Amino acid sequence: MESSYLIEANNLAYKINEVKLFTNFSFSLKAGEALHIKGSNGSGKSTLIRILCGITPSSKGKVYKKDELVFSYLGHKNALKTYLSVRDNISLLGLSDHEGLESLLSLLDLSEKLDVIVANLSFGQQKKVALLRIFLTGADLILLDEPFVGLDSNSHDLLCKFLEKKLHAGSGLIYTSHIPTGIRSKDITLD
Amino acid sequence: MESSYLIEANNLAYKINEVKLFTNFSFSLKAGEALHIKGSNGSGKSTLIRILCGITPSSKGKVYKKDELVFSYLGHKNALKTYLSVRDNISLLGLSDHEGLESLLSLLDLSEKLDVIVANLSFGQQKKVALLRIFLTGADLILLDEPFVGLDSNSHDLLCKFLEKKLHAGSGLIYTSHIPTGIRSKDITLD
Amino acid sequence: MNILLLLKNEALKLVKKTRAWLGPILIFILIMVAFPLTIELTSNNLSDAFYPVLFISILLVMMLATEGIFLEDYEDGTLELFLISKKSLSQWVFLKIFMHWLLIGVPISLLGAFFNLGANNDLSSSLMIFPALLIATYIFLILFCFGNSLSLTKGSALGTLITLPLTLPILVILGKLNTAIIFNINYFEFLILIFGVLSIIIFAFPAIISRIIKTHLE
Amino acid sequence: MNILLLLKNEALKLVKKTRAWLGPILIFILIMVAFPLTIELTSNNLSDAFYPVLFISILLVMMLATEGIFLEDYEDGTLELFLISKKSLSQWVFLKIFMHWLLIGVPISLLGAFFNLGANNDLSSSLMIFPALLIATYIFLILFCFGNSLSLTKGSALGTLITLPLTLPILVILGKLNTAIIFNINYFEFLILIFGVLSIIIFAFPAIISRIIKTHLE
Amino acid sequence: MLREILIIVIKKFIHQFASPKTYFYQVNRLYPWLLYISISIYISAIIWGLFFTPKDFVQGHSYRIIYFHVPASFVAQSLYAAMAISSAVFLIWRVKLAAYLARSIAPVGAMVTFIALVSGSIWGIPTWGTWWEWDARITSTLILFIMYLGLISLHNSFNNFDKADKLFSYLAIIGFVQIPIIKKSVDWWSSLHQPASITISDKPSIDPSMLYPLFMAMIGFAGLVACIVILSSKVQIYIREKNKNWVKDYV
Ligand code: HEM
Ligand SMILES: Nc1ncnc2c1ncn2[C@@H]1O[C@H](COP(=O)(O)OP(=O)(O)OP(=O)(O)O)[C@@H](O)[C@H]1O
Ligand SMILES: Nc1ncnc2c1ncn2[C@@H]1O[C@H](COP(=O)(O)OP(=O)(O)OP(=O)(O)O)[C@@H](O)[C@H]1O
Ligand SMILES: [Mg+2]
Ligand SMILES: [Mg+2]
Repeated sequence: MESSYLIEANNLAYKINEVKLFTNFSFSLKAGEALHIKGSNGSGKSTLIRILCGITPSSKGKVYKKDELVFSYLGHKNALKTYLSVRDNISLLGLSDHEGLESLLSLLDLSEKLDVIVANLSFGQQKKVALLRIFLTGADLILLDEPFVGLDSNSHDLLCKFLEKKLHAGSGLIYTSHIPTGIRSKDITLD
Repeated sequence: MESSYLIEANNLAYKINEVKLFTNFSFSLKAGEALHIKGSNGSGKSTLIRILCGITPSSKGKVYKKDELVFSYLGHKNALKTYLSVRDNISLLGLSDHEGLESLLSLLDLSEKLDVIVANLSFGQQKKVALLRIFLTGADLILLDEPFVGLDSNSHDLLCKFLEKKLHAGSGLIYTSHIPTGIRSKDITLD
Repeated sequence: MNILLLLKNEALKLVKKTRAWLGPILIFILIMVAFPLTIELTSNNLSDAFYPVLFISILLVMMLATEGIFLEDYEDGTLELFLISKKSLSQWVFLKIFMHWLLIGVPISLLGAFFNLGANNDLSSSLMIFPALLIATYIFLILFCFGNSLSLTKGSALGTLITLPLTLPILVILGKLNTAIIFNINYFEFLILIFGVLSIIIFAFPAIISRIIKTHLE
Repeated sequence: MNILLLLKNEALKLVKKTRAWLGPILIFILIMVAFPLTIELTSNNLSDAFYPVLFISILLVMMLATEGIFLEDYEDGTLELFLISKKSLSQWVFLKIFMHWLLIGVPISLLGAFFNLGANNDLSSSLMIFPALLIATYIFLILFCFGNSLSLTKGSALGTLITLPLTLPILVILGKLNTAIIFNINYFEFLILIFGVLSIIIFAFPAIISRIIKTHLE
Repeated sequence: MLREILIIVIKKFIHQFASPKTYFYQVNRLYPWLLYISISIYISAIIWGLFFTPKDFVQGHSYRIIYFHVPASFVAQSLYAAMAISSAVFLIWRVKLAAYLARSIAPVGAMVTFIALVSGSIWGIPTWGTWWEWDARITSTLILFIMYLGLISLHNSFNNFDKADKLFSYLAIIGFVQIPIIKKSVDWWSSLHQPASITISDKPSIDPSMLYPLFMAMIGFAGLVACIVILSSKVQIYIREKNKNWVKDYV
């Protein structure tokens, strides 16, 4: 049945100025499954994720999503306003009243940084704030582009655990990473 | 003898708004040695490196450098002009006539990207361009803040090899990384 | 609820980024204060030059206020998130422009009317110029947003080049309105004219701008 | 050699970033083209308002040209690299300002003289205003750079607020100079006055600015 | 059912007709005819106008620049209209050819507008005693010129042609508002420039001896400009489709 899939891609291809980046990319993802997109630098992983999100149109092929699929996405850019405090950045998405906020903050070691402006956080802390916002948004499908970049081993493990919990709960996950993650997932490699 | 050291730090401490980030940090580095600064996110690794560079002044303690020490530094920011082409970015440092350029470019898989503006490169490719500029500058001491972030395994190995060659040739190296690198180095951990 | 959150967000971003908010207002004050200094004058000259300077500086300040209005959200990835969230982009554009008008356009219109009082010592003309400025600032904001969306990643020089032809007719109408105020004729005719322009573009342009932004994100 | 590379770099960055280079020039043209339209004119009014508008817009355009002049290098990490390289920061600031003057100040002075020809149809006053504009643009650039360095990370609103009081005396002198040109008296006196101001600040300010920038980087 | 078939047929037809290849070959056949006819019309109009019409009562011989100025001013605006229509066609029906056409009209439009400005300026010296005046029609013509430049630089600043075409089209359509403004500027604002109803001489309407050659000149000029547009569109098609086989074959 079609509808058991969260997302399905058929023969995707992407050209930029008539130069092919990738061709014939197909996959399908059920609830509870994870997909790890691998590939060398510049092979088109980020582009592919953006196509799956519907931001960039593909040159060929189609992406089918389940009806009313709620998904969240974090790319290389954190989408944080560096001149605002962590609190403000969270409330920009209307998440400041979320009940899980407190505990997540202390898990990620950010409790004391709530009123610090993001520009004054360290590289890894900024990434963690961005991830925190993803954690707080309930989504059926999570798309993450190199989420492990800059995280210390502690936060790395936390992120893995969180993602696995989400997978158990029936979300889908698509991510890229150059380093091993420890999440059980289907692999696919762009060359 | 003092002078056999490239760089030496004595009891460095750094406070921000009267909150201690680290205290009593001492080390010394001879030619051919590498120092790996470890620590969790926000522990002050980047701050420390900036203190060693002389950009940020330390709250206490002192950094001694060998006379006429030439050093190069790459932080979390790539110091690339994204609106300029790779070629222009290299020539900004006066390095476009460097004889090693061609071979390094092809090693890093960037030969075809020479006239692409940096904004159109992938995350890892941008990092590689920034590293390329470090490779081209001859320096006695190299300070790198998480240089392995976003690199695929191929480029990771290349970077390691390059750094080891430099160490053999008598340069010093100070770097931070959350992932294992494979470079033989002294470790030091900030908490 | 959703709209309220969007409005609150835009207000928060604008206010916290004083460069974007207080900057244009300060610059406007600077111009209005500085320009009499450049004229060695009888106050007659001064009020002659007042309206051109007022209109031009309003044009400029609105340009400044919208400089990079979409760029920040484009560069830090916020726009992509927004696109994904299935909210209406054109609604967001509308609210963003509206917020800019409220926080920059309105104060500047007030200040403009106030400075008019200073230059011409005439309350009735201030009362007449005020609504015209309110409308004009909104129109300029919309037009510059249009230019900025087109030249999103290519810098505001291009945006200016593009928007310039579109703003001039409005300036011409303002010039007419100025005469109308001075000679106390036809004032409402011109006011209704710019109001008509505004009411056409106020909803049409956000829709167009949102399509343009989508094209950029591709 | 080193200086040449620095100069070349600044020129490259400025020219490639059309927003920073062509933008201010275009905006200047826009103002000078647009302002006659706002006056219902007899050409007499037009030349009355011409000088104030010219000076104000030069002030503004120089402000625009220096907006974020150090911010980009600060944010992308170039400034840190520069600091490490042991080159003289104040030399770099000097060259940067000089390049901005050459690529923006000079064209705008030329255009100003040209528009003066259009508005007043008088070659000799154009020839007189040209050197004054050359000097004034340089002074404004230096002053705005000073303000921008102070408010480096805090946005240009603060920078404007700081610089504003410093620019006013120059504007006043320009106003005097304008009268001097019209009545053909004392012209050289005022020219020498602003030249004197320039020759004091041209080297002093880059040194001050470079110290301020270092403080920001800490 | 029938309607759907009809739509499909029409779409096929449009597609066929709007293929750059068909356009290219059709236009190649048309081009020489258009060129020679326009040249002969324009030249005879000029000969008629310059040598066989009387000197103007007020302006003397200087008015004869009209055979240059008025066609150029008129065509400058018409080209913009054509460009805007092409853009709309592209945005609505995604006809690539329309985007190529719009893009190729822009530089020609800029050129013709420039001619209108220069000829007007030259004409202004003997008549108004100044080569430039900030009057509404002149300024709006200058704006038209800037608009063309803006469109060209907008398109050039993207190396992704798809994006460039879309953005170009949005701007071209919005920018169309200025055409009525230019047209009506003389009526709406008191102005130095000739309003449409009043002629150069003091007579209430233009003298037929001037009108007919002027008319011919306009047609001839328009034809010549159309030829340039055709050339320019061929260049555009070459740039975009140089990887396609038929272009390679043709070259
Ligand atoms: C730079 C200066 C000038 C510019 C930009 C300019 C522009 C224009 C434009 C846009 C038109 C309208 C064409 C149309 O819609 O069909 C026009 C028409 C015309 N212009 Fe000019 N013009 C300039 C100077 C002059 C001068 C100096 C004269 C003569 C004294 C002149 C005489 C005319 C005449 C007779 C027409 C035809 C009017 C009509 O029947 O519509 N123009 N010009
Ligand atoms: N406008 C453009 N012009 C030329 N090349 C482009 C353009 N835009 C993107 N590219 C190329 O397309 C590729 C896009 O790569 P993408 O960002 O998807 O890579 P990635 O697999 O995510 O790499 P990384 O692991 O480094 O993040 C890069 O090789 C880039 O150079
Ligand atoms: N102005 C400031 N106000 C408050 N805290 C600050 C300020 N500037 C820096 N900090 C804090 O100082 C620390 C600096 O961390 P630094 O960037 O050196 O960390 P790091 O070890 O490099 O971390 P990462 O591994 O994430 O890169 C952070 O905890 C940050 O929150
Ligand atoms: Mg990527
Ligand atoms: Mg760090």
